[in-house]
Amino acid sequence: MLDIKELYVSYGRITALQGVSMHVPRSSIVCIIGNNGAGKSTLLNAISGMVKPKSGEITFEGRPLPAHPHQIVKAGIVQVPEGRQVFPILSVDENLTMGGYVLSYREIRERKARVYELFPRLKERAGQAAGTLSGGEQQMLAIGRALMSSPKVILFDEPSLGLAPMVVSQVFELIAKIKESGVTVVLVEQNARKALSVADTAYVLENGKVVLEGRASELLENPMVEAAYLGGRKSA
Amino acid sequence: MFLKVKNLTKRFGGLVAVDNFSMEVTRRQITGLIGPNGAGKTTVLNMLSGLYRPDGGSIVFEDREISGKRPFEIARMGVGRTFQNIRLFNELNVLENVKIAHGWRSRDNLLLTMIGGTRVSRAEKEITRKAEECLERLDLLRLKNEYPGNLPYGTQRRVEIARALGSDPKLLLLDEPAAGLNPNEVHELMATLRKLVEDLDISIVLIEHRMEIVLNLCEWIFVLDFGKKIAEGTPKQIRENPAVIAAYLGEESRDA
Amino acid sequence: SGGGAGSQGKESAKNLPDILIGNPQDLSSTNSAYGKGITNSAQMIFDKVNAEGGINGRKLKLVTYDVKLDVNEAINAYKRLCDQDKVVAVLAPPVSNQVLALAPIAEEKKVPLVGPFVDDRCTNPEPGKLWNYTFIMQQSSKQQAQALAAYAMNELKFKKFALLYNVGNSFSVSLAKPFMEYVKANGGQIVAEETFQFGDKDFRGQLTKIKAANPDAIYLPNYPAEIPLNIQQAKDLGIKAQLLGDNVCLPFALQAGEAAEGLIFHNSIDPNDPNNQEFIKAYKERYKIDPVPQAYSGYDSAMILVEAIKLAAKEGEITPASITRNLLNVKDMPGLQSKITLSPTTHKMIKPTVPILKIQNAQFICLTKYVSPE
Amino acid sequence: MIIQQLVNGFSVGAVYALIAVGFGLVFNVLKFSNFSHGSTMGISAYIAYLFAMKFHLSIVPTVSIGTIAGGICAVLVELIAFRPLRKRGGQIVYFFVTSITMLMLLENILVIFFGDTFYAFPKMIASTAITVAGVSISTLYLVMLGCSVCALALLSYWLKYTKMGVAIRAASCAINTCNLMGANVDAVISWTFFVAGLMAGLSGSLLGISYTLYPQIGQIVVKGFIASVVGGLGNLTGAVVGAILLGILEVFFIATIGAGLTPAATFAIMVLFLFLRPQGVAGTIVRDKA
Amino acid sequence: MEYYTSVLMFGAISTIGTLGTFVLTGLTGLFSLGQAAFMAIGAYSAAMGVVRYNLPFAPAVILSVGIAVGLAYIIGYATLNLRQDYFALSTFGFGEAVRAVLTTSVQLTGGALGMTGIPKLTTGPLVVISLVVVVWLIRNVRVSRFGRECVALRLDETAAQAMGVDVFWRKMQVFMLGAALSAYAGALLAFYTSYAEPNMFGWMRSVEWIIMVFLGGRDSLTGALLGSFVLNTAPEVLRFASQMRTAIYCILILVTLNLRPRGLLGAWELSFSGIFGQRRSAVTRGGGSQHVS
Ligand SMILES: Nc1ncnc2c1ncn2[C@@H]1O[C@H](COP(=O)(O)OP(=O)(O)OP(=O)(O)O)[C@@H](O)[C@H]1O
Ligand SMILES: Nc1ncnc2c1ncn2[C@@H]1O[C@H](COP(=O)(O)OP(=O)(O)OP(=O)(O)O)[C@@H](O)[C@H]1O
Ligand SMILES: [Mg+2]
Ligand SMILES: [Mg+2]
Repeated sequence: MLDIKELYVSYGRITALQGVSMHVPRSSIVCIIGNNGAGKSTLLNAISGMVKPKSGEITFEGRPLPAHPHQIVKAGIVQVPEGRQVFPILSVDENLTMGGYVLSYREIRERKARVYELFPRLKERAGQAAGTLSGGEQQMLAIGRALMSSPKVILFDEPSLGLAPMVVSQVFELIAKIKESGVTVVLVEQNARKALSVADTAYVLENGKVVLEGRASELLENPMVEAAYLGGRKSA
Repeated sequence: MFLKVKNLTKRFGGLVAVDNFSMEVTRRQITGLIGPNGAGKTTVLNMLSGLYRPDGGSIVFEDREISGKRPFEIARMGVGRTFQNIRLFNELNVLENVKIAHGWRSRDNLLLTMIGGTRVSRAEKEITRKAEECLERLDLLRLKNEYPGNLPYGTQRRVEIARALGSDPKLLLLDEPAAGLNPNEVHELMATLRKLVEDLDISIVLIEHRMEIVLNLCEWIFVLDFGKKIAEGTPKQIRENPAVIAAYLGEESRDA
Repeated sequence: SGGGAGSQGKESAKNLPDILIGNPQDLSSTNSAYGKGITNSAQMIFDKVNAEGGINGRKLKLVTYDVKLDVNEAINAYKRLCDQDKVVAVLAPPVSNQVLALAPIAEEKKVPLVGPFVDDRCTNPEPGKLWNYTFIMQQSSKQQAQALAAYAMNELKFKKFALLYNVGNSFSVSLAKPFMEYVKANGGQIVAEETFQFGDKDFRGQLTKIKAANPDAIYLPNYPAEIPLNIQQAKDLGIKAQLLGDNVCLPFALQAGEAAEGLIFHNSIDPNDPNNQEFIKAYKERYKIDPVPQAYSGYDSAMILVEAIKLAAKEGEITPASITRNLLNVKDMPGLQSKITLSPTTHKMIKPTVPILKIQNAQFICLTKYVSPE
Repeated sequence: MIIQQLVNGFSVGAVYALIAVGFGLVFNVLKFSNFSHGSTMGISAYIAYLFAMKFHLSIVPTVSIGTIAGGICAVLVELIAFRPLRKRGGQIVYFFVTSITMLMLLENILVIFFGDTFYAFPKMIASTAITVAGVSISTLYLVMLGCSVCALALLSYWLKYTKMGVAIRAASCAINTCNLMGANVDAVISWTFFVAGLMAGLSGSLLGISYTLYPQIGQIVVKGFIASVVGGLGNLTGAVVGAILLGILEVFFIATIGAGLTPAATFAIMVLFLFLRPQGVAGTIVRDKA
Repeated sequence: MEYYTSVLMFGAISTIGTLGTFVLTGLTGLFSLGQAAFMAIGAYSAAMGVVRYNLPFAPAVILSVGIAVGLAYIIGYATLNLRQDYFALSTFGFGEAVRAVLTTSVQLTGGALGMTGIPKLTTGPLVVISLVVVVWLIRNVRVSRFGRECVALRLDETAAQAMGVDVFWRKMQVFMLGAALSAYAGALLAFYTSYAEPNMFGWMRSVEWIIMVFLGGRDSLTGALLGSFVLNTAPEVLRFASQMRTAIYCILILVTLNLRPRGLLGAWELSFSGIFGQRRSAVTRGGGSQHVS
């Protein structure tokens, strides 16, 4: 579905990705974990066209990705960006409209109804300026917005950020459901344990390099991963 | 009493975001503030730091009423805070970000500064020293010349904490400081926070959704739902409180 | 040194140095139409003189600088013309404010400023005092405004007057004040004095008030961009009073169409005067547009400079000093505006005629040529 | 006389309103004061004039040509002055600087080509004013008022209910995120400028027809600026109401204290108004949530 | 020779005003379209003090600066708490109001005809010393916590407040400082040209100052000086271009900003081994998310 080969990305002097290769199979969940600054967000941004790789290539369904972010979205890849990034002055409803930018008005209406069903809280707040939502509500909105465009691939950058525990569970259930419906998911998460438990395959990034990859369930058992990313012991 | 909040209320149009909320915080204590998304936690924090004016109730900090005071006045009384959505000054480097918070403590004024002289440069040195000390505490000193926008999300959160420490606060309000940190980093953060309380003699009010932090770190926890306090107590009490489980933690947390 | 825009003077055969005349004008801002008009006329004259062999074999060359409407720019340009370019005389911009600022500097630089600015203070800073290096080459604002006032009171027997003028514009103010003074001094009455500011385009508020004051005549000493609107809007409001205009009404009042019918205004020239036809024709042929009012007065300014230079050349050297001296020696020069002789005490034209014109059937007819008492 | 003055004020307001709608579009949506709007008005007025003279056009085709010219001009301005800056990571505040520079530049181009003299459109409408019961109002002002109301309705709908409209507003706060949603931000911004340019062209040519033509005609854009700001951010209706209030206020002061001091009085009222009503005529305060 | 001095004098005087704009608009992000009006106040009140009330030069100038600062305080009090574009609008209105008052009070100011007969008291050394002193003062502000706080409150007012910055008062100080510098420049100007008219102080002059600051780089004092120098001399250098001059001048600005979108120097400062603080320019990711209101 999505193939990344030898990707290098740098910001001026800093090289954020150093030859990352990755294979994302259709209708699966690929999880990426790694420390702060490992380059996870950079990788997602490279896929969405927000940063231009220095070298390497990304192919989507066998063809190279288009050059501009908006074309990439049209091709079917959307991102739930890190730190929510809702449009603060637009209302919740309008934020969702933006999410469905590539769709027809009828489709937008239908999908909005579905998102509202998923997050009833958003429906209550439909007219409120997104900037005044609580942190968690914004996160729900960011996820709902990405679901609007019926993508083929969704890139989640820390979707559980700022969500209450119950909602976190719901979100992971949702991600599993999304996959069930045939959508491919790339998941960047700090809540590695939860992420690995829903994922099919996983990659561990360190300093811009893939240091470990494999089936998610195997990584979950891997003592090194356990020590470095799962907190050493089960969370209290 | 160090901090005493009584019957705090805040409305946004028809929505009552915080409803008759009361809480008390004692010195050198880490207090947790939890609750579902949109429960009103950040709103409480915003009122504590003066960004929102309460619609009712009172906030008494070190025996002084602070509701209605302007944010900078409250900050100068010794309340520092971080923001849930990171709000660093992106065109100032990390060191300068922290220096901002300490600036008001220096004894100079604009006219003196304009003329210059050793007194001013001494003040500036003092600010720098203080800021570096704060960065050191959060292990950020080597990043002091970086611009925050270029840092990874998790690091930015730590810069926020360092900046909040910059003004030598007595009370530190942290809004989801652990968001975006991985479990190991969370452990480091917890250690750091404990150390801050010990070293600096401060109190912390902490909003967090990562239960491992709240339950391990806090001595007392308040739980908000729809703006109302639904429970308060020790971590143990809270974890077992059925109302909290129903509204917030979810069944699954029982085995956590 | 910089070359002027319009100066394509060919290399002098005998390689004598050109005689440089400074020309600081607004070419890029609100008054560019005037600046260009003066430049055009001066260029026409200089080309003619040069074609006839120049003065003592030397060609005249215009050194043109853009000064916008900015006083500082004018000062810099004037100093540059004197210090760097070493011009012998300067064709001044038609903006009195700039000349007011330049006059004291000219006392130091001693390079004469000749041009169609209008404010009396440009040559007489206070009564009895004279700036030695400024020369007004147009009927001064006082002469013009009072000529019209006199005509309206004596010939048309009007008693009650109203004014609508731009308080922010020194040109308007310098016409309005003497007009009002004259009216009051001669037993007339100012029933309404309404003003506006630069950039205003709608004057109905003021005109409604004027209408209520019921004057016999309304004086509109304004700029070309404003005059047609003044007239048009007055008619729209059904104002019947006689409208009086200033020396930009030719030709711009016509833009008001039918509403301009019957307008009476003072002007610096009579366009029907047979003497002027040659100039108008040549100007239109060369520049493909009608001459703006300043083109006429600019023409006279350049003319008198040429005459003075010729006199100076006869005396000997052509220097700023000799030109300044000889500007007063030019007698009865047949200018477009009138026969021109400059007064040694005021540096203004002696007894210039002020044509009073009227618009009839979209034509300009001359009612009278009022001879200013000064 | 009072009624006549009210009508006068209202008419002046109508002129300002038409400018304010166009100016306000970019101001409200992209958050900067686009003073080059004024020069777009000027240029389209001159273009309309050239066409009207050459082909002896009547009012409707003349104004249409002016309108389209305005749209094209504005898109070009965006392409030349704003886009490269945006692409290279300039901050929005720099747009203000470039827009002012653009205003000076385009005005100067008009001076170079047309500054030799003043122009007036040929007579385009039979009666310049309508008089009802002794109160006269200019026909063209009525036309302008009609145009601003129509434009206001259309633009409000466009901004509120179409994807493009929403995207424009979204781009104003986060261009990158807007891109991430699949909106082609370049196209979106070009469209904004095109539509604002159409408004500039429309107001420019109508202004040219009812007034005289001179290169600085576009400086009247400052009235649009005042109206838009007073109107309240994010609200075109506010801009129109602000414009009409401004017109009435000005005429009121002209009638009472004279034009000389009107700017001072208007300033005083303006500050007082903003002090009492910090959200502007129709804006809502979007407070920063911490 | 005198020509060059004259150009430099005008340039230096204008630079003093520009430095006020540097702190106000460059650092603090407050767009004042009324700085030229403060210049007018400085020019007229100092000139009137000397001409009409026979004050000596220095007290007249100090008085005029005081008047400007007082007015800035009043306007700032009403508008600095409001949204920033209201501030821009109010200062614009203020500028027009000042001009209106100056044109209308003909008795005192000469109205549109301008005020003549102002003695020529501004000398070269005075201007040079003034400029050097002002640059020194502003440099000190720039590198101190005040300069930093100005930038911080420009970037995020709420966060700055929460960090203990008295945003309102800081803005007020900066506004008064800007007014004082403008007024001082105005006084110098009036006694240099020995003539003043209201149209010398239109809002476009305020805008010119803003352009100078941004052309040089809004965060850089060296940039503001450079911008001011370049744009003050450009018109003189471009004299040869006659009527194309303004056009070339504008194109110059546009091209510069297109090539260097953060101004000529960005945030770079000339530094004599530590006299100026070390600064690098911030390349911020997601630069589009800046919300300018
Ligand atoms: N715009 C930028 N300019 C310069 N450096 C950058 C920029 N964006 C990211 N970096 C650097 O690239 C590296 C990778 O950053 P990235 O944001 O991809 O990390 P991450 O894995 O997502 O971290 P986190 O878990 O904290 O979100 C970091 O060292 C960061 O400092
Ligand atoms: N300025 C505002 N205007 C309108 N509604 C607001 C505003 N600020 C907050 N709210 C609403 O008040 C409620 C409480 O918000 P708050 O940010 O305090 O929640 P929270 O407890 O911090 O939630 P989270 O954990 O998701 O951050 C939310 O429903 C939010 O939408
Ligand atoms: Mg990341
Ligand atoms: Mg919150």
